[in-house]
Amino acid sequence: MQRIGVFVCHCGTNIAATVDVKAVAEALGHEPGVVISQDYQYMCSESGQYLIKDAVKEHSLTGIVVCSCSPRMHENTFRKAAAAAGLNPYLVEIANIREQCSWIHKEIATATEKAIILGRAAVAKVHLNAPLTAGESPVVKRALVIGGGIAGIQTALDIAEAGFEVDIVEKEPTIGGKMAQIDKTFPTLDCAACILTPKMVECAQNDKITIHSFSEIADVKGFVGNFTVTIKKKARFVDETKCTGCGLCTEKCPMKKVPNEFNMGLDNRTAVYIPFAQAVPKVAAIDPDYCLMLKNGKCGVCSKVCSVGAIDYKQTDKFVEEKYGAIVVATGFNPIKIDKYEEFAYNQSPDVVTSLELERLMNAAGPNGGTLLRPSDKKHPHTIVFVQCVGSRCDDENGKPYCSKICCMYTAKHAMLIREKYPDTEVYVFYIDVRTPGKNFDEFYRRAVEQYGVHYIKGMVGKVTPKSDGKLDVQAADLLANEQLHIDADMVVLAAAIEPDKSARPLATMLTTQMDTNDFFTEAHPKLRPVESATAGIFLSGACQGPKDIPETVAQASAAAAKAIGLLCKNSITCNPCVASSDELMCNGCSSCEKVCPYGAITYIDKEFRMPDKTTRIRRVASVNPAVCQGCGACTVACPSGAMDLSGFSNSQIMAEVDAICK
Amino acid sequence: MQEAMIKRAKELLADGTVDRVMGWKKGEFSYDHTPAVFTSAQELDENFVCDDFTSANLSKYLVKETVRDGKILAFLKPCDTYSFNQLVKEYRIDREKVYVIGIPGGPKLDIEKIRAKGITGILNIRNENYTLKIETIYGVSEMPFYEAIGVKCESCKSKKHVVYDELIGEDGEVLDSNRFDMVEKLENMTSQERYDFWRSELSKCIRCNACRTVCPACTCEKCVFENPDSGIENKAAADSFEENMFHIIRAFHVAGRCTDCGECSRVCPENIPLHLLNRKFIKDINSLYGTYQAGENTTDKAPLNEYKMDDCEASIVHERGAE
Amino acid sequence: MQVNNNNEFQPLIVAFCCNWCSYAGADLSGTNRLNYPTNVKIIRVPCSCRVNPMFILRAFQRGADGVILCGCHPGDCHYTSGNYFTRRRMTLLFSMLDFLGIERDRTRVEWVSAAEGAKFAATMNEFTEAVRKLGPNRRLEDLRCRKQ
Amino acid sequence: MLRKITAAKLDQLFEAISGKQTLYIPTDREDGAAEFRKYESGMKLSNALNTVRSAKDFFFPQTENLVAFKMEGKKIEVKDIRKECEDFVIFGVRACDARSFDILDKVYLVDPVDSFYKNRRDHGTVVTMACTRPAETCFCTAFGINPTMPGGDVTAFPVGDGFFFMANTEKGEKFLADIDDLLEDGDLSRLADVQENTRNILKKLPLANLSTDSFGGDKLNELFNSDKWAGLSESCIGCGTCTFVCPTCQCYDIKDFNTGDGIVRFRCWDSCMYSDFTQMAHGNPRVSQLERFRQRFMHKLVYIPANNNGEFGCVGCGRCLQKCPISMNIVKVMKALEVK
Repeated sequence: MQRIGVFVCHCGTNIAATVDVKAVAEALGHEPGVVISQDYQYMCSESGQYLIKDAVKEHSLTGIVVCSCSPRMHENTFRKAAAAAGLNPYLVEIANIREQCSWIHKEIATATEKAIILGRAAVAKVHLNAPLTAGESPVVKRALVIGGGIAGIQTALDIAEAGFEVDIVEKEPTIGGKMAQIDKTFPTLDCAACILTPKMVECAQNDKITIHSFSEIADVKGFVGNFTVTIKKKARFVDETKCTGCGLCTEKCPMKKVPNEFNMGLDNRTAVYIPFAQAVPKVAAIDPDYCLMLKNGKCGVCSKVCSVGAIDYKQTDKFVEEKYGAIVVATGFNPIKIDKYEEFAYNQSPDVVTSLELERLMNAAGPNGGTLLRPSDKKHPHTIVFVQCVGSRCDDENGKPYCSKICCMYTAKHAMLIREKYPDTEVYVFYIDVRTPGKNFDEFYRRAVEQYGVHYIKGMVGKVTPKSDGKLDVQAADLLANEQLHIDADMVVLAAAIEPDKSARPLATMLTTQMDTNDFFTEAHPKLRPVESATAGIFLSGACQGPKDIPETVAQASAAAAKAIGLLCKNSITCNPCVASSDELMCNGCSSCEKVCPYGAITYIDKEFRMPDKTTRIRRVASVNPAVCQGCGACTVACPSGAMDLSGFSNSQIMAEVDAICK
Repeated sequence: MQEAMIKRAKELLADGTVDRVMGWKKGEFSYDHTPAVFTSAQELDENFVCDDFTSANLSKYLVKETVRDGKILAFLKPCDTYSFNQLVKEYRIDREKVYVIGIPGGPKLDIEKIRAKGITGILNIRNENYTLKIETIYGVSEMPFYEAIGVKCESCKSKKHVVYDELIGEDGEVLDSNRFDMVEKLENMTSQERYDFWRSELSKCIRCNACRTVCPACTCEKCVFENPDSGIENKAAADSFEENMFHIIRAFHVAGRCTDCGECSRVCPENIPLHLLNRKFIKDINSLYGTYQAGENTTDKAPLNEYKMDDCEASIVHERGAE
Repeated sequence: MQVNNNNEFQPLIVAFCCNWCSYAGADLSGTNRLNYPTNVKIIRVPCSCRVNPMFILRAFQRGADGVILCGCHPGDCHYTSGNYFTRRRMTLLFSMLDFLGIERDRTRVEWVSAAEGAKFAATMNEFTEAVRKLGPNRRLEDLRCRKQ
Repeated sequence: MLRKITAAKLDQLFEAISGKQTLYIPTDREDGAAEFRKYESGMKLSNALNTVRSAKDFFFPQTENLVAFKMEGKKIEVKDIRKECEDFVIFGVRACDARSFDILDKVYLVDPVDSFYKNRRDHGTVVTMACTRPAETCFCTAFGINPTMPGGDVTAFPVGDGFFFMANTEKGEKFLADIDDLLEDGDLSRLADVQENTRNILKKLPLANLSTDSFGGDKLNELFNSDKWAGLSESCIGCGTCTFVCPTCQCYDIKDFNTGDGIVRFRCWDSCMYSDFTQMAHGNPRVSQLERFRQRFMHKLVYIPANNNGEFGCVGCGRCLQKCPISMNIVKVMKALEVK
């Protein structure tokens, strides 16, 4: 027999002004199973909680209903109070008579009537509440960072610093990511490589960090604290353990016409290559698409010149399986392809470049050794036009609806650097708005305009036309002057929108994390949980969550690391006890539930059963891993036999609520 | 046909490929054949039958049969193969334990259609060039073959066997059937007309559960309607609501899994056109989520177990044409 | 169904709300003091995909005149994909109810985020009025449960 | 001296009866099947041999409320919801269904009397209809039923251009007296011819020679332990069709329905073919379909005769032969178990 206590909160006058709390307490006192029903000024106060604790003991309560504010506010408070009095915390139900009653209704009579009905529903539900015990699941004290850009590097370093082992999986032959390609950083104009490469080296040297370069995630199983990840180590045809990074092979390789992706294809590399001088790990890789030995079986020069015998043409993709407690996603971004913007003549003229290409053109390690020359004729450009928002804040299908955030600042940086180095070069920037929120950002932009004389023109570039004299005719509108402009430019630089890396989407599916419509990972809460995904144990670092500049990326990387460290510090984690479970005797083994589970929490097992007709039979039945299940309930509806039910929100509980409301 | 089937069954029994044969057994009259398991050549010779009245879908029996040891031969009509595949997909049938011989499909006849013509005292039925010569105690009656075919065969969706180990006779094609015509007709009625239609049909329901127990998609270990803990258990419709609920929930539970085999309507003692409920779901699924045929293969995800991000909203129901 | 003192029909609306968005959206409309009728009674579920068609039929059986299901906007499901399943299930269920001649406007799915307090209130106002116009649920009620 | 109504006056007769009490007649539905319906003007008497559902529904309906409990807070009030049944007439009951009432009476009218059933029996007048065109599925004669003399309160004998009526009970006499002004005298020799013709047809029915010799209350052990049950029950899908169309199946389950503010306790037909039949707290004594299947036929052919001086629990109406989804039925069972 249930012994239920009902506690009706006045919430000062928040509830009591529109709901007759005494009448509610009185009415609910007559409900079957209710042994005590009282009202109180503030149930969430210390003394309010004592009221509950005392009642639990005095009346040997088996269930508690608190009619108060939203359970999203104080459900935990009252659960803790119950637990403190020795009652299972999951025997508490809240009737939301503030947000969903007193605050929205004005008439006392009808509001009171509704409050009573909501209270009855909670009483009806609590009759069927079962004591639940949160399970525990051990935590593997090792983290995985997916992506080895500045975000991944920072996260890995922080986690390692805290004393935990951490693996970086990077799909390129080296870590470093986009930041390694950048020349200078805003708003300080310090050298990107100078601040990045020490961190890369630190990663390589830290004995807590393992770098899986030229590797990808092939599969993710498991759940918070206990992920099993299959890493695909792509064949690089060079034995990582032997290669010393001397570079002799790259010098001798006869195949020298491979577009160099590190320099955005602006120059060439060899078929066996080390992406750049400071690469970590500094190990060569052979590009099988170009290697003459791998393609035709004729060459083998690199193998001959390698003194340590690191070249291995027979290498194949390898799969390794590792266990992790936490996973940090740091897959970063890419500039969008801008081929579709025909008006900018990107495909027609080599002198129309993207901003990232400009970074390489200006970089000392770039194709021109740091001297800015036009790609077409290697001449010094005298007029450069920058076009902002190419594909950003864009409604059409070629672009992205969001602001890429970093373009305004890096364009100011580029403009400033050019003006600084080549004062005879005129720089025009066409913009929609200039967005400079950030420490020292607006000052930086103003310096570009005021001190360096960069021509900022509010307006859109309509068309770029290559002319016969090698110049580019830039046709644009100046919105402030309300006139059409033609500029004879030597170069046009497009601030291409940035988008999440293409590898993110399949990864999100493997991780069962959410993505928004732009394929950025969705954080658990946009304000309060910005570095966690909604999937427990998966954290977000850097631009995979949204466009970010370097300082923001690093801040988020450290934040994600802190969250991961918080998880790894625990020996075990408490699981949500409101999870699904299957009544094996009713389970058909049809796999419907498994197919709708977003977490892979359901597996099927063959189990021997003693059947009602006294025979034994091996049956295929669903088995829910309570540590993985997050309690959404999708499976409960997919299951036709009703074998699958959800603790805390069981079929019978919800139907009891329906009945009570419709009474 | 029947001879060829018996011959092949005997061979497969003799060479040890199978130890049982699932087929139909001759009845008391010329039309009341019963699904049965045969274990010997003698039984097959004496009782095995396959004719215009062997319309029962044998697939569901294989759920029970494949729990047993040994391998069973099953004769499956094209429509039955869809049910079979669906059950394999849902792990209800162990494919390894069945040797499937595909046999040509119907149209099969329904004795009730003959009785509905007022023909009674039936002693023998012969099909002569698609005219049925029905010998009765009261003399010989005649009726066109096609007027006596069962509801499930009236709009055959496919003559193709989607799974088999061997075929007897030719395989056919997926047909361009008119099976959604009646659903469409109902859709074009007013809400009140539809309500009246279904009330008059469903109020006939005696809750014998024949539709459920015969349905190859209804193989739950325990049906929610029999489970006191489900909250909706009920044995008889004590109110018109319960008549509606049983059929809505049943149709929903088999939505995306129903192969449209038509057994529900075949067995309904009250001739309620239950298949229309299933077809409504199939029609909606086809038009809203892309053509899907349950049981066509064992790999496609069921439409209710998957989604597309740009699926239509539920409000499409409100936006549809006829009131 | 309820009848108030003026003998005016008061529809009973059962609203199933996802804990992560619509329930919070309902809270927000409370916080912002945005009115909607007392006819609406909310049942909290972890995700809209927890709502079994049985619950909806049950509500009608017991005397509800309208049932509305609120979840996260597509793409925003706390559990990644729950509301996508909800969408298919409810589309088919509602279509079936319509097929059986049950008035379409008694059922609805609406996506309301935690930030959309105003939308929640507006939706409830609108839905309640739509159901009020239809009058009491007679086609899918259980006479044994009718209030005397 | 039997009185007769001409076919032309049948509508008048129905109007007259239904003017005084509720009248149920078998009538054809759109799908060609017949069912008993409450008479309304213009409704035509079906020519079908039998209705899909039997006439037992009138005395033993599929669901029947027994008692209600009204709950208010913690208070529970017991409400007697029983209503006195109004007088009614069932017209056109066949001999098989008429006999089924005798079988049900032996269950429900013996001590302890089922007062719900008795109430309906007391208020119902049964007008039977003699058979003239039996079907191949008929085997009532195997159970000693004479379809040309079907019994009931009044018997109607069709004779082509009308019906002769014969009262069998006091209730029947009153019934006929009330409608006497519609009746007339007729040529009784025609009735004798019709009956003779029917008797000849009965002899030619395919199941005319179905023997009950192997069954009865004294055959319990050999039948119960027969090894034939496994083969017979193997194809049974466990639905309740045979039970629910059967005029003599009499099992029911009692259930509570929670209306929200109270409980309605009602009974509803149960079927021994269902897996939860005789489910008890400890479990179920019949765990396999074989046992459940056997129960149905043992009940009709052994247990009922054992308790009722050898009278069988089947009336040979043939409904289960027509309606079983997989065409397994009592005739097949009897033939399989027959000791030759």
